[in-house]
This record gives sequence, C-alpha cells and structure tokens, in this order.
Amino acid sequence: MITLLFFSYLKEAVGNEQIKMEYTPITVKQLKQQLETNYGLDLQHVMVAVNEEYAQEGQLLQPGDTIAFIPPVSGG
Amino acid sequence: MITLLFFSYLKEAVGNEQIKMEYTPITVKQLKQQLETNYGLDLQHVMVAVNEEYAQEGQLLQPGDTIAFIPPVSGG
Amino acid sequence: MSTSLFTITDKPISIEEVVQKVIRPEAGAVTTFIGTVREFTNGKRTLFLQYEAYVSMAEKILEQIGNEISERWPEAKVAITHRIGRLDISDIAVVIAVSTPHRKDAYEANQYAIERIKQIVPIWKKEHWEDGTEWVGNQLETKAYPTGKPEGEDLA
Amino acid sequence: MSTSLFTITDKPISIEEVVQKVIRPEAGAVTTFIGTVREFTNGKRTLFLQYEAYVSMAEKILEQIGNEISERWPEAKVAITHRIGRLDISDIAVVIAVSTPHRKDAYEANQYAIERIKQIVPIWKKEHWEDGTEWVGNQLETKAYPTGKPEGEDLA
Repeated sequence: MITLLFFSYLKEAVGNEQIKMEYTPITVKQLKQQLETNYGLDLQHVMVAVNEEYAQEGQLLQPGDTIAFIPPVSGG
Repeated sequence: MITLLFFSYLKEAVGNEQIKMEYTPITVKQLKQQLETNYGLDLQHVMVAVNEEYAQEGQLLQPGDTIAFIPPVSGG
Repeated sequence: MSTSLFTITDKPISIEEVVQKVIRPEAGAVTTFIGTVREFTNGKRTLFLQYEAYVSMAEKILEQIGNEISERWPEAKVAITHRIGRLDISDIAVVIAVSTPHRKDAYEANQYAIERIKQIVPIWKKEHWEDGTEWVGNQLETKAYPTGKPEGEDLA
Repeated sequence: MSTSLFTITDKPISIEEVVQKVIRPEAGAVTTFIGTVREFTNGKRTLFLQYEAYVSMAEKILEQIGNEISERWPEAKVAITHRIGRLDISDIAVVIAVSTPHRKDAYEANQYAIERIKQIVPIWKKEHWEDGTEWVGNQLETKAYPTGKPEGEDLA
C-alpha cells in the first residue's frame, strides 16, 4: 500500500485528504500522470514529498511510502 | 542666565549635571572653549544641543537657553 | 506553548515566547518578523484567512531552514512559530525570531527565513472575501485561482 | 506603559506593547529589533550596564527618526521604546517596531532606525566590568575611556 495526501485546492478537487492505493513499482512522475488522468488535475506546478521530504520526479516509490502533493505554498 | 547640562563622562568630569551661568552673548564654540579652559575638558567630539536641538558651533546663545553637551552617544 | 524552536500551532502566537527562545547572553541583537493578516490585497477586502499545513513536514522544513541559516550565519539562533486555522484581520500568522551577536546578521538571517518559508514550507492560505473564497496559489501571493484550481496560463 | 510611539522608560519593556502600537489592518509585515545586554564584548565580561539619557531630547530625536522614516518609507509606521537605568545581562535595552504593507520595507526601515539611534539619540551606556566601569565613548561601541575621559589618540 501507499498513502497519498492532498492539500489546499487539491484536497477540494480530489474530494479527499488521504487516499490509500495498492503499491505498484512506479516513479513519482508516473504517479502524477496517473492522478492527472484519473482526477482531471493539473500537477505541473505541484511538488511532491515522499515521507515528508521533497522528491525528484524520477524517484521510485516503495511499499509503505506516504506521498504528499504540495501545491505552491502560501505561508508566512 | 543660561543653563548647561552635562551627561555621561562629562557629568563626572565636571562634577555636576547642571550649571547655571550668567548670560553673555557668545557662540556655542566660544562657550566650548571657555569650558575646555575652566574644566580641563576635551569637547572636540562633543555635540552641543541648544534647547534640545543640535546646534552649529557658530550659533549665538540667547538668554534663557539650555545648552546640553552631548558626548558620542551609545544607546541601542 | 511548545518549547521547540520550530512549531506549527492552532493557538494565538505570543511574540515574547518566541523571542525568549533565542535570547542568550552572547547575543546582543534579536530581530523578529511578524506576519499579520492584511485587510486589503490589491484593493480587495479580506474578511479572514484560513491557514492549513502539512504539519509534521512543515515543522521539519522549518527546522531545515534553521539549519540553512546556521550554515550561512553560524552565530545565529532561530525560532519560528506559524499559526494555522482561522485568522482574522491583524492576527499574527507567523513569528520569526533571530538572535545574533551583531545586528546586521540578525536582519539578514531573518529576511532569509521568511523568504524560504514562502518558498518551501507546506502551508497554504485560503482567502475569504466578501464574494467568495480562494486558495492563494503561488509563493509570491500575487495569484489566486477563483475556481479553486489553476487555470488559463498557469496550466500552460 | 506610554501610549506614545517614541518613549524612554526606566521600566522593563514589553515587546508585545511596542508591536501593538504599529499593528494595523493595512500592514501585513512587522519587523522588530530588540537590543539586549550582551555578556561579552571583545572577550571582556560585562556584569551589568547603566543607561542614561537626556530624556526629553531623546524622545524628540526618536520622533525625528520616525519622521525621517516616513519620508523614505511613506507607508511605514514606527514605534521605539528605549530603557534607561540598570540593565542586567539579556535585559532588553531597546525595541524598535516597524509595520509596512510589504516586508522588504519593514526590514529596511527598521535597520535605518537602529543605525540612526546609534548616531544621534542622546543616550549613553556605562559598562560595569569585574574590574571597573567605563562610559562607552563612541557610536560604534568599539572604544571606551578607562579614565572616564577621552585620552591618547582620541584627543589628537
């Protein structure tokens, strides 16, 4: 299993803060493409954190990973 | 009459915070020279305020003026 | 209050408490940055804001910013508290306190901290206007997505 | 506390109170500078400091600095409180708070204020060391006069 987390407008667009998915050996980039297709999202400017660390697009996901989708931030 | 005010190490050197003097029509510079002679002070780096405003050396004193001798400041 | 130097909280922030975390005998200068909720942005009135964070990661990234500052300004000590939840006009959203032996470093390191917060810390704010709501959509706070999603040229 | 924006006090300074004087709906950024008593200066241990001011003039000059800031940063609002009397290590000597709509101005105007305070506000501090006392004799805090008066090259 992997856990997906959504924040800000993505949470509202997906309709969920958290989604559990079966693990398959794919990269961050492939997961983004999959979500863009399934949910009609645009994730081009969305950063991805794997287990609370920013990840490169090419990173291969591992079973148990928590993948967070981080829209452009606006704290401060 | 004029009133002279001393601060910081000048107050200790003069031994007084405040001195009243008879008014005579002299400039700030002349007053400084007079005090340097009478008290053995060095006022070269000391600014002078007349009635709470920084004054030029050439300013002529008026009766009733309050003249403050302002050593290099060290607030903050 | 949290005694941690880098904290996300849903309670009002005490400036004194954040400052106390960095005051120390060897530091003579403390700078703070206090971000408050502004009523008007580009002429539009804000009623209130809703801040949301990926809390556990946000605290880690705040700590990372602290480490970046230590590399650049080795004598600096930093504490940052960011509030989430509903904030009204003039409420304090963030307090950054930096102490250093010399004041120039305290200003520079503090400014570095707020710039980095606006770049990488996973915190988002939703503007509540009189006529709707908008998630603020980029780091420079100049863009908003009225539909709740990026659109138009942002999708290009 | 004084409600005046520019104040000399012989009481401990509340950071929150100084900050509250400049928080307003149109400002989203507040910077503060907090000057604290440092224990070591050039390797020498300070026991405590004694601050003295020409109070009435000092408040006027602080206000003048506020006016200078308004000329350079018209949207800035400034409050400054400086403490006098005996201050121990880590006690707060001065708090400068500046609010602006945009943060860059808040940092710049704040730094301008502390530089000007160190140049022109009639406040002096006397260092109390383990082996004596010294009036700090120039604006850069690098010189002291062990005899209580300038001497040597400072007289040249």
